[in-house]
Amino acid sequence: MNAISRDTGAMSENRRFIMDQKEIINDTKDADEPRIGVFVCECGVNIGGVINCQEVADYAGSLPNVVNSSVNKYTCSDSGQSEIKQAIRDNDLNRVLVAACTPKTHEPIFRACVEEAGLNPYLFEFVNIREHCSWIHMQEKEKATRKAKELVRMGVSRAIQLEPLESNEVPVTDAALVIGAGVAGMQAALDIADMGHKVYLVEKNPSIGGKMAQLDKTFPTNDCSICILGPKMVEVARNKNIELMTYSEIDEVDGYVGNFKVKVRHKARYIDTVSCTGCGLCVEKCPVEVPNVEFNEGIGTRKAIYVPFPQAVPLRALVDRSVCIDCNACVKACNSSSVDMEQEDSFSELDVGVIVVTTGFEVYDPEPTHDFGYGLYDNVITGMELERLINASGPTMGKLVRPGDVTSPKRIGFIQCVGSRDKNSNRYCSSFCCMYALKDAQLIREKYPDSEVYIMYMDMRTPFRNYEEFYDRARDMGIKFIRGKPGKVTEKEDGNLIVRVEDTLTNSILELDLDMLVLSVGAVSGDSNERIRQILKVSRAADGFMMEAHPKLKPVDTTLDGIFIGGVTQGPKDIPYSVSQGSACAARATRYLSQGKAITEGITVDVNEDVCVSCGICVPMCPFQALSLEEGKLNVIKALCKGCGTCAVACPTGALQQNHFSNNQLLAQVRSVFAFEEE
Amino acid sequence: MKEEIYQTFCPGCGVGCGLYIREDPEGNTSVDFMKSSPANLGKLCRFGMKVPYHYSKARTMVTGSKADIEDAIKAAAHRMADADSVTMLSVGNTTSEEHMAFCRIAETLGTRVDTGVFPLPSQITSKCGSYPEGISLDEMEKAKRIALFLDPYVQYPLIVRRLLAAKRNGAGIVAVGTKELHLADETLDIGPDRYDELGLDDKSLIVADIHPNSDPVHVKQLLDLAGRCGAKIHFMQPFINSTGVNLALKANGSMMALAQIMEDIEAGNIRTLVTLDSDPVELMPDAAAAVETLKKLDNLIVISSRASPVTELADVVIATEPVYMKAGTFMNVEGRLQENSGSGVAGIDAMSLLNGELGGKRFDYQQLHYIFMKSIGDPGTDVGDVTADKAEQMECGSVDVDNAGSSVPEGMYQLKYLYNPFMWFDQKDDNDFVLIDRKLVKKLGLKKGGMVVLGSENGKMKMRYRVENIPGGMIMTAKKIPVATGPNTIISLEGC
Amino acid sequence: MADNREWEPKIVAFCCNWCSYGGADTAGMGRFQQPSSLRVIRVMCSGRIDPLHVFNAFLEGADAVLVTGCHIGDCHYVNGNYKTQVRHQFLEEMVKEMGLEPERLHLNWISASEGEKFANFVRDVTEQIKKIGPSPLKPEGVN
Amino acid sequence: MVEIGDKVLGYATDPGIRNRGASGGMVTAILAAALERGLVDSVIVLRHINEYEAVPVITDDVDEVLASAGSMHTVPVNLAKYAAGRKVAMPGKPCDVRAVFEQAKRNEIDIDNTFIIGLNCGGTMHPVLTREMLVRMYEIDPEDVVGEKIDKGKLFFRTKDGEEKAIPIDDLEDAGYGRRESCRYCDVKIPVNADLACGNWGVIGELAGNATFCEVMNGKGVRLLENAIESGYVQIEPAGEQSIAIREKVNSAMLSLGEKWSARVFTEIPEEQRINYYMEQFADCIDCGACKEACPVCTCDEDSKCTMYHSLADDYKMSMYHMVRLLHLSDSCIGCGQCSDVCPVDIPVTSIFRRFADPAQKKHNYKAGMTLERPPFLEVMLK
Repeated sequence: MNAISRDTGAMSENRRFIMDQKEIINDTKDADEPRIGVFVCECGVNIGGVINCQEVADYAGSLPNVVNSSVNKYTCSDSGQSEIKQAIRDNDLNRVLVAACTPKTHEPIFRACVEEAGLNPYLFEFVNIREHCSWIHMQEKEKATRKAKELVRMGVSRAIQLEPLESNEVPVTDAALVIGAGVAGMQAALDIADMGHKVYLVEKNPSIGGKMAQLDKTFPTNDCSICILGPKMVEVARNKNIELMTYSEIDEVDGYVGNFKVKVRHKARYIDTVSCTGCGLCVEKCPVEVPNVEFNEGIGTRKAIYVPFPQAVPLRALVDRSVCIDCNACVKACNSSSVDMEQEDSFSELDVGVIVVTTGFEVYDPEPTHDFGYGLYDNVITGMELERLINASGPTMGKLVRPGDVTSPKRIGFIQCVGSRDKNSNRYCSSFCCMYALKDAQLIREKYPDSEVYIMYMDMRTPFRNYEEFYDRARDMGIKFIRGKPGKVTEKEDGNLIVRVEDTLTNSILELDLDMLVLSVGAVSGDSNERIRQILKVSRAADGFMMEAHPKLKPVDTTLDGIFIGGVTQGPKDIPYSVSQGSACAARATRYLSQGKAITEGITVDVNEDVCVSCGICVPMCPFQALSLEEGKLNVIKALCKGCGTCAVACPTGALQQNHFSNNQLLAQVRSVFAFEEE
Repeated sequence: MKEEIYQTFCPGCGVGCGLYIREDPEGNTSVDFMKSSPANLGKLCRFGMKVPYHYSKARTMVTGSKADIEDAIKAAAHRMADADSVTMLSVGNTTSEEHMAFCRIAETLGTRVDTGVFPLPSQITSKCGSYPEGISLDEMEKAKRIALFLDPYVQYPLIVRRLLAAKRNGAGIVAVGTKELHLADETLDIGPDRYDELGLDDKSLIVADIHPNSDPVHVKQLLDLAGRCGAKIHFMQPFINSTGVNLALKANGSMMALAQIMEDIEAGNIRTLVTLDSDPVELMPDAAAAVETLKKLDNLIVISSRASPVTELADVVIATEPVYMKAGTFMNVEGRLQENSGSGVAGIDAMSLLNGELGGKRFDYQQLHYIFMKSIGDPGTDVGDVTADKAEQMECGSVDVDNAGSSVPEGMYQLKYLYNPFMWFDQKDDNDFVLIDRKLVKKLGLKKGGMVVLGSENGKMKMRYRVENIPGGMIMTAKKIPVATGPNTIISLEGC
Repeated sequence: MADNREWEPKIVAFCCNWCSYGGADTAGMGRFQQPSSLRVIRVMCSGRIDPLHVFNAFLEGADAVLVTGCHIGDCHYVNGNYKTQVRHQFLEEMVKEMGLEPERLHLNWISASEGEKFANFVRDVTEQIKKIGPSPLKPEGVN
Repeated sequence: MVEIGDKVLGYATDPGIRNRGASGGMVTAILAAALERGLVDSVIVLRHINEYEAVPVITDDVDEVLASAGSMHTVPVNLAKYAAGRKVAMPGKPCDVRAVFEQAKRNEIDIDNTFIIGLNCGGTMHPVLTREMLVRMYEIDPEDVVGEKIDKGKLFFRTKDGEEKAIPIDDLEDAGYGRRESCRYCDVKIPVNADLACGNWGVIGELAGNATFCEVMNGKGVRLLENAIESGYVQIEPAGEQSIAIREKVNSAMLSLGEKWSARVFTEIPEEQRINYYMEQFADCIDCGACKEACPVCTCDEDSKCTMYHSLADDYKMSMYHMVRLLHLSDSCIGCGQCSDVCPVDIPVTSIFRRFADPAQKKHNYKAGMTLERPPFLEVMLK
């Protein structure tokens, strides 16, 4: 009940009353009353050519609390800045207002300037009379001058209300969590670990390696993918600072930069990973055989108990209980009694300071929409299936056969941009499909020189070192390029495919009779990424991938402090780019770990506990989970607050205030837009 | 879960709004609406809404230290018995019964009780066409023309609905010498010499107020006006029971205005002051000066239900229970007798003890209640409209109209208080601004959102201002401000 | 200002730091000339713009109030502008019920690159307001 | 035994309670049983002050609960605020229940610990106006009245000498008496959002006036009723089809009457006049803050956005306080009328609030205070 009441501490109040009577009088000057210095910048002629800056400065001088006002040619210049510092000293200023250009570029400069003169940087106020005045009223000098005065008046009334703010420091737990152990995640984990910090590397699959482990060769050098990745995987497993958690998923993440609490679920493998040696005896005895969807894209088979792939790290078996018939053949076969059918999921609680998300991507699945007959015609396959088909350790031992009749295809076509650059599905370019198609085409031509390979493309995109040369080589190798996206694919009785495509370079309609068709499918973010994204509350970009804090200047940061995204998690990219982003994440993350502390935004919200009634309306408003009700009290986690202030609007009592943009400050600005007509 | 609920009345002004005070087990109090209260239908003004602020409980003290009640009574009796010039003050902010008890003590001492108000409303003659206890507020709604000499919105908000009702019933309302009022059809800034222009007749009503800082000349002018034109006159009064107190005083009241009492203290004519729920520091416009004056007393004895500045200065404080807990009756400005639901008689018992110590007779609540009811001519019944006409009558002939008092030096302004309950009780309020005329804004070159500096012999202070249509040369405020030296202070004004 | 100059409305615009304030900057950089009626107040996010601020602007004498922010989906703070939009629906309805002309309150999404759009917006609103005249809520003697 | 959706007729087993209660004392008995058997810690009841006035008290005393039996039509208080922070059972008119839900959304009330016995409500009257009405319309001395009832559109008063006088409510309301304005156009008559929905509508035959029709709305209702039956306080029997039909008929008759009143109260104000209308309405406001204090959906303390940035020093054409509140309440006003009741200058606050809330709530297909599912204040659309 919100009835008006108070405790009766009346005595002291009365005593104060008697004393106050004398004090109020004659107290027309407050000791810490704002003393504002106003500096009007001419910015050469940019402002001075339109606005009468001296008039503006004189007007500013007549405003309450302004003790000093002057005009500078270039306020941001060295001499302009030293004038500000001098004025602060000479006039004992405790607020500084600069009327010049846009705060978006120059506010940091002046904040630093006043800070050097001993003022809190948040006691600086910027008024934009260039972009918002002189440049947009170039022909109306009088009006522009009048408007500039009013803008300065608004700034002064806001400056009066400014309050010093301190950035907050929070301690950082010296450990990192890397989610996803593909090549980007492995790189990030290794880099952080090598800088001497503890890393938990969590991978949902039974082995690390990610998509790169499935690939046959890598462009543009055509070296064997697993041959270069394998040693790195072993290195990850060996690194003492890395604690590897495979076949594990993130269940919950709480906390904020420096102090994340993470709950990890270790899915039951039904194998004691300590004693298992990965010898494979159990696999031999297992009577159940199912398609190997996990690693071989459904081509070939695996057993119910299986080792993910020969180079898997950790090289341990696991049991697929969904197909297991509980015959216990494996249990009997195992020399080290490592099979444990009673095993259950277990959990770990991790405390980490930073989180790197390298969850990668899913290959676009053309099955549901039957793109180019995929899923209808046996001999239409995806690029990733092709990788497994031509891989020496793949189901066919590297022999290229077509799935329909297990014969060697001679005429092979690639269709580019499947699931990419398509307004109906994904608008973005998946960036690596051109290159892998070129690579696969080359590999086929190398292995089977009698084969014909067609690449049907819209644009061939080959940036970066040696990529264009790689394209040239493909052309030299006799691979045929057709610029055009096929309209129709039909299957003949022999399983061959008729592809109708318009070659837009020659304006001719071609009808190709191909043995096999490879769809160069792109990358999509996928469900498991989305799950992680929601747990972490990272923003989602329009393409479904996670969003970086700034597309250019903060490409691996997120809007959440202490959470970084790298590799394809942020959007499609190739291996070198992913690896460098992994390193970038490591570098960004280690900034916190090595400092041991995190500085958070000074502009945050504060709750006035006397006014807050704990109604909780604000809590769901915060997109960063900075607000929570704990034991009937509102708690603001400053480290999570980004200072958007939207909660302050939801607050019915006004108890929540955004610092530096408080209601008083904004209302002071609103109110000083207007003046008496006579003024 | 034991929650006490008291049916009581707002102490702010004479309307006597009924309300509930809830008191939880920790002693925190809150207001609740008593919708069946006939004076106000459960409606409350800003002061009423904040009434719990008023109930800061007093503590019994002797010379600044906590004492138990018997020692305090003995100390008080000792000081009062030896004193030669005792003045007793009760402005009407307590029950009729406690006031009667206070009068008993005065009798024992051979002195009289002052209400600090001159002239006493009960002494206004019926020749002037008014009831001693004012008219019933329902009747206000029937007047044909109403001349307002106060600002009902700020000063007596609960009559706003009555005035609006009168307006709906066809009344013409004119605001005289106050700020522009939304409910008034016109605002006239005229002096007493032009009051006849108001066009009042015997179907008209004059609404003004009387309080401890009232100007007797002004009151007489209004009475004179009423007498001349035959209009009824209704005086609003601050404090919950000023009407009842005036009635109870018929025999042994004196007619000293508060300012007179303070002057006498200053001059050494009064050496001992005994107050009953009345605080001169709060009541005087210049609180700081009042403190200095009270310090000159030999004895300051305070009987009070609430802590206030005067309890800090007192030699002896005899604390009684808060008003809402008391047993007793209040008579509101329309003569409606209303009774508290509380049963507290600690205040009466303390005064009885004090009277005994002074050699007088002891008494109890029942006796006093009976005597009071009898004195208003209505023994036995506890509720009802009382229209007693037993008040002493005062001659109300013509008064010299004195306009010279408003001579304000060039460049100076007259600061006028819009007295309201917050000011009388010096309670926190958000009236922290002065009202200023639009012309003045231009003249002083004031900036929007800026402040003004008010200056008097007491010093200077900054204040916010609000632009209103008010009489020229005047600054009004509903906030008690330290630069004020009296009910009307001549001040200097500058922008800043 | 009792001269014969054409009456110029006062328009208060709340701009979010990341998009629409940038849009106003871009308008300046592009020298897109505008009427001098606009007074920009910067906030970090359009989600910070409280109906309270809008009311206060009107009561102080604003002839129009503009609420601007990033395009939906582009919010620097995930979904602040979405909240702005929801709040605006209520605000808009209230302004309508109160009898204030709908031209006096606008919500617009303007990105940092849309300088011309910003300038056109200011021009349009100023024209509309000039047609309907000063706000009925403008206090006497204030501009 | 009792199931959600049950419609029963019930009454107190104790003859004393049954007689004193308006309709068989069932509500009183359920409340008493809930308190006695520890289902709740306390009960909100109305303590009678006089025939026209009662004050809500929170009590853990079963006797006080039993003493509160009997319904009053002249106690237009809203009980929701008294339930805050307690494990409590309370009777509730539809507006009480709606306010409880709004408070629950603001964490002020724990809905799981608040047991509400809803009461059908055709409206309440203001005590002082009722006295005046008795004198002027009924020509009865208010002090002589010993009982009241509403039946077939007429308001009955019984005096101590046993006489009964009835006047059609329509006539009373045309003369400015009768139900409070907000009750006249209220659109929830049966408290379907309460745990139990009780009332005398549909009680027919020999039980008429002696039993209560009760619909079990949810699990808490089941617990309340079972608890009362097990403790022997209450007896029930299933309601017959005719009872159910009559109750529905009364309800729809009341609702359509409400719609008529609504059309009468909310006459369209031409757009160009509106701003002046509202400015004029609020011009007499004395800033007492009573409308906020009395508002049962507002959980703010004294300081809140509407008051903090509203200053008497501002010379605005319209009250900032009211503008902020108009917006804040546009999604949560339940139209209970408390604000109008306490306004010292008789501003029709409630109907003004409804003018803003109705279109907003309708547009978002939302009716404040009916369920917990929709969040408050402008969050309505957010997930």
